[in-house]
Amino acid sequence: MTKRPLLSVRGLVKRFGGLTATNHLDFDLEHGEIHGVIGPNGAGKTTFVSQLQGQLTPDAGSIVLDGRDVTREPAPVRARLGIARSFQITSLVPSFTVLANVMLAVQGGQGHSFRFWKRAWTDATLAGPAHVALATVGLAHRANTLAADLAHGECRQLELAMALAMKPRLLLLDEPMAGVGRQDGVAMTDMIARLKGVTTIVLIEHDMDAVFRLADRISVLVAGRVIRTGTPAEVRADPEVRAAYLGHSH
Amino acid sequence: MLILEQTLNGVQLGVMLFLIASGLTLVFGIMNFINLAHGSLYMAGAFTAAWVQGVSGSFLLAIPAAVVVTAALGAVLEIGLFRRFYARNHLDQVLVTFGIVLVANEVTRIVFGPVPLRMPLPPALAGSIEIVPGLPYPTFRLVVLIVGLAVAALLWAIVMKTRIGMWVRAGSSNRPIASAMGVDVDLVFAALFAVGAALAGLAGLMAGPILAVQVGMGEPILILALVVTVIGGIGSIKGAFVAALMVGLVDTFGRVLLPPALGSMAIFLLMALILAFRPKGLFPVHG
Amino acid sequence: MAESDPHRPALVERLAPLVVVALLAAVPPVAQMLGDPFLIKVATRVVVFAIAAVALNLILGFAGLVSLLQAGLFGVGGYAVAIAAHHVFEAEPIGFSALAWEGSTDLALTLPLAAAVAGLVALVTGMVSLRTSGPYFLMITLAFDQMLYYGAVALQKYGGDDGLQILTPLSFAGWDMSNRWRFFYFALTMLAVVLLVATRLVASRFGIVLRASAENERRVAVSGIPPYAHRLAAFTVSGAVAGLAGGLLAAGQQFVSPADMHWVRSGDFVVMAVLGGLSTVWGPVVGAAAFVVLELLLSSWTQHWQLAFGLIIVAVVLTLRGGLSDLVHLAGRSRGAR
Amino acid sequence: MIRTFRVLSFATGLAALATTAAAQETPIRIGFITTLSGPAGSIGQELSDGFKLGLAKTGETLGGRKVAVTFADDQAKPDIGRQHADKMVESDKVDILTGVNFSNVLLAIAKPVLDAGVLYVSANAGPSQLAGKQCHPNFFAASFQNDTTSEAMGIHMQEKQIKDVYILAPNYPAGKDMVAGFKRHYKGNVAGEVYTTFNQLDYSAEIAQIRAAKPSAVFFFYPGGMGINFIKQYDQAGLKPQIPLYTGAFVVDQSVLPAMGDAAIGVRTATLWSEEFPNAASREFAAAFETTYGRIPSPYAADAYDTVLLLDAAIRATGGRVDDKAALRKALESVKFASIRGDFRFNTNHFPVQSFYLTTVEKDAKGRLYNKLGERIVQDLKDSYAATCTMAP
Repeated sequence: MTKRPLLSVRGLVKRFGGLTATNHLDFDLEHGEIHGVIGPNGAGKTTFVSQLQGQLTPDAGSIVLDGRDVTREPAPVRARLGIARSFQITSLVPSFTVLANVMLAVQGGQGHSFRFWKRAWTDATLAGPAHVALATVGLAHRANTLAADLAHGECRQLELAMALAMKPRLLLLDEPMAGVGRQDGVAMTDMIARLKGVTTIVLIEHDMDAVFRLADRISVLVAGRVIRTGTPAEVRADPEVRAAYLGHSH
Repeated sequence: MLILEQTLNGVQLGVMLFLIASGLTLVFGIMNFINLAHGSLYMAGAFTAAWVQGVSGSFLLAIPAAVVVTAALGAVLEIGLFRRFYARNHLDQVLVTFGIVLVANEVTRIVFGPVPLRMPLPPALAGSIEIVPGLPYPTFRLVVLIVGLAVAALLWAIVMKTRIGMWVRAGSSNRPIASAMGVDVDLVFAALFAVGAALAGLAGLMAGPILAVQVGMGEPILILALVVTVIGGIGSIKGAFVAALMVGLVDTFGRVLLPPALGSMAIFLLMALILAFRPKGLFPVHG
Repeated sequence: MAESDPHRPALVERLAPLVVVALLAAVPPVAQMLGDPFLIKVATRVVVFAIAAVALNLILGFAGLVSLLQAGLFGVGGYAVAIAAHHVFEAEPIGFSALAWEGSTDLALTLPLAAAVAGLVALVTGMVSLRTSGPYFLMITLAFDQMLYYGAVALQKYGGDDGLQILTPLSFAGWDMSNRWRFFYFALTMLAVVLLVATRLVASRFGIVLRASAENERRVAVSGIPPYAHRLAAFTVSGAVAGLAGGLLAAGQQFVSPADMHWVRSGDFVVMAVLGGLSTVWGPVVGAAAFVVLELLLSSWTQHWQLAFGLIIVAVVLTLRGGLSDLVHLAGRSRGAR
Repeated sequence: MIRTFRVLSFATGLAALATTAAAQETPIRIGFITTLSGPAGSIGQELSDGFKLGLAKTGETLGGRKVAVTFADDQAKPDIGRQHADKMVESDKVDILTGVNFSNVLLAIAKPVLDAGVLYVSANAGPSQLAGKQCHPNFFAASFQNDTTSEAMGIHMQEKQIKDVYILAPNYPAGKDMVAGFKRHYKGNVAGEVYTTFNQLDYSAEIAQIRAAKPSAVFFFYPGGMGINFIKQYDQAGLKPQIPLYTGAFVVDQSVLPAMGDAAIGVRTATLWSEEFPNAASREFAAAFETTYGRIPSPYAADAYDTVLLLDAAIRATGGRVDDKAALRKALESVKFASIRGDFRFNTNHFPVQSFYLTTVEKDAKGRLYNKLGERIVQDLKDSYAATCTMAP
């Protein structure tokens, strides 16, 4: 492959006091792939994603997005460069409607928001993409509901719609299936499957079935570093992974 | 010699400010509650002390009276009103305590009349002591200094050695955790609020012989205490102590060295500068 | 679906500001009928304070920032108008030879100047203040307010603590503004414009960002929008409008004084906004009216009026979470900007 | 509590008297704006108590006509004072306005009130602007011009050849005026001139500077709570026996003396009235005030009381007419009445020409602090702004 990776991470380190949450981590992401990140609890998955997105600043190492070093860039800048994220813990604007939440994300994707006069609610360039994103995740019928009134599964869907609304080059999905019922989980898996080839996705998920079904490649994170990267089949067969992770789960 | 005396003045003013700020930052740190009525509790301490001393003629009797009365007032306010506001936003807290400030001032005026009260010192404390040859210093100011340092040491011990201290250090008002520790949270919060109020009362008692005991005496001192609290980092006893000394020294030397207009701004300038570079104060407690 | 679209303001919501302005507009004729021209002065004061309170509410109610700088900016605007007029009265130009300006008594010039100067002060102080949040923001804006206050007290040339009187009649593009009726309707027009602009502003893309940042700053940041820049813009706009209001106050009462800049006056503005209701653009107008009238009535009735005032504040905070505009909302649908 | 009750019952008794006495004619309307809330509230209380006592003496009449007084609190804020003034002039249609204690409040209300043809007769504040360039036919100060009290002390300290005086005042216009007035007559060496923040609490830094400068005397001007703070702290620093304190009127008067306590003993004041004044009117006032309010009156109360006597005499001279402002002005300009200050007359700028006396704080037989009357410092002192007053309406 001559094309350089969409995202390239080298020697990433993040410490919290005495705890090293990310330990000289290397990671590459190809264009268009769904890349699963798995690992036991406390392996540093969320910390890793937070550094990709800019919520946390690494202590050492580099993050290069499509040739541009973004290691020190704050979250809003990275968002404008095309990194979107859905949160493990739901992060919405509770007093806004579902539609308004998505419109906020659309706004972010469209550049600056210094428009003071035109009513945002009647602005087709905002509402249009927002409705599209809601339809994609199957939440169109709840557009006028307050985010605070949504069920948990619907919140995850909304999170995803907001991430999609930004038309990201890189979508970070942090446990989209967490706390979602069986039925909704299947629907969510189908939805992510439909995004394959449309967006590059880093998927962090505990639901092994889903990850192995969706991912093109999988990286296994243990104690803050990647111990193995490969196709689902390769990872499943790897004895080290089995020992470190799969063997101990459940 | 003059520099030594002014430094001592600055430190003494700082310790006085710490006495007031410590109760404020304690309540702020644990209950996450902004109490503008802290200045009113300070006023209550001064008025109680002055009144008891006026009636009984004894300064010694005024000390427990001021502390007990303000602690009781604090507990009543907490149980009757303020505990409903722990879960509300800071704006609501500021407003309700501001309302109490207005009420407290008028009630005090109605009870004690418009003329400022008298609070003379007992002869033993009224004079001055020569701390180094040629430099006499008011005895009572040395007493304030010692009491302030003692309170600082005591609070430090509580914060570092006790379970309550653990909460303070964690800067948490986390009821579930506290309940899990097997604590009657309502009772503990009321007691802590009373302690904060008693510290305000103690400060009022110590200020009485130095400053005018009059209606509205709480507000200027409240502003200074808030400045100290914020510079130090809200909820941090150590921060309040360091900030109080800084404010005391900057104010004292600012008044002597700077032109008057700038001198009066000195501590606000200090606060703006510190917050510009340390947005959560010198010793941030929360996150 | 269309009739219950939560994104469009309900009818009461759209009518309320019109009703509020119409009621104020009716004051002068009513005052005429009652033979009490003083009422027009009270109404003028209500309008001027309402402008400043509406401006404050942009950052307080919609962006969730409790600022105690509003009185300082208000006073800066007042001093801009008063100083410009003072130099005309003294026939003494401001500045040196080539840059000299003889001052002005034309509000068409000095009111925009007041807004510009106050906006500039807000921009500079906002750049520092907005790095902090919560109680720290409250205190740093208080510090800046006290600096402006002491700065005004130190202005010996312009009266210091005595304040500065405007001893020349003011005009607006040739119209004499010392006529009480004319000045009132002039100020009311300003209020109407400010209300219209603010209504559009909070419903615009910019307004959405402000309101979302107040609730979930992280969400706004990951959406690619920097909250800081939007807050700074809102802070500056709010400051400029406060300066305009301060200029109007100075023009209306023909003097300005550092007392208008004290932090307690900032607190008054916060009380007005809260009293009226933080979640609407027009609520603070009601709050300002209630505040001005209560302050006047209570302090002429009883020496202990602050006792009553304190109890009223406590009662409002305890019961009416959305301020007086809640009473209107009970008739309509409760909108959740907060 | 008990005291408040007694005042209340006294006041209601008077009110009952007034209503029965006859309301057949329209009363003279008087507006009284003063500071009744906040730390300065004690000043407004003194002023209004003195004024009420004056009306009690005249039987709630002025020049034989019934009086209706409206009180309002200016909160020490100029714009609030202005609102009340507008209301009283336009809604209540008062004939005469008085009561303001802060110069900045008075300056904010003066122009519109005077231009509206209402008389302002000051019972307290007397800013230099209204004595000079901005003097007005409708403005009278029954009290004093701000600078004159410190001018009198300047005259005294110059006469006594006191060298090396250290000067302290708050950093606001009245403070600067006071220092300027002092230096107008004091020509000795000024060892230091310090302006402190208005309403400053702690003075230890300034006191240390004084100790280091070793002046032979301190002249200071700290009214209200500032004076209490300063004098307590100065006394505790042990400086009082070495470096005596001098001040102008209204600093160590009875509104603050009880709170200062023994710390104030020995402070010398140049004043226009003291509780010890020997004339009959003054004795009657001091005794009545103590009986009614249970405390010794201050010069604030005295000036307010005297203002009533002055108005009573002037309105009597016009035959009870207050609508003819020109006649009333004439009557005021040449008013003759038994002032509790002894001799009293108006200068061309409608400010008083009066004498000043030296007083020293001492303890009386009952152990209470009072201002012991000393020598007369200066007779018929005129303020220094009258020359610049053209009295153009």
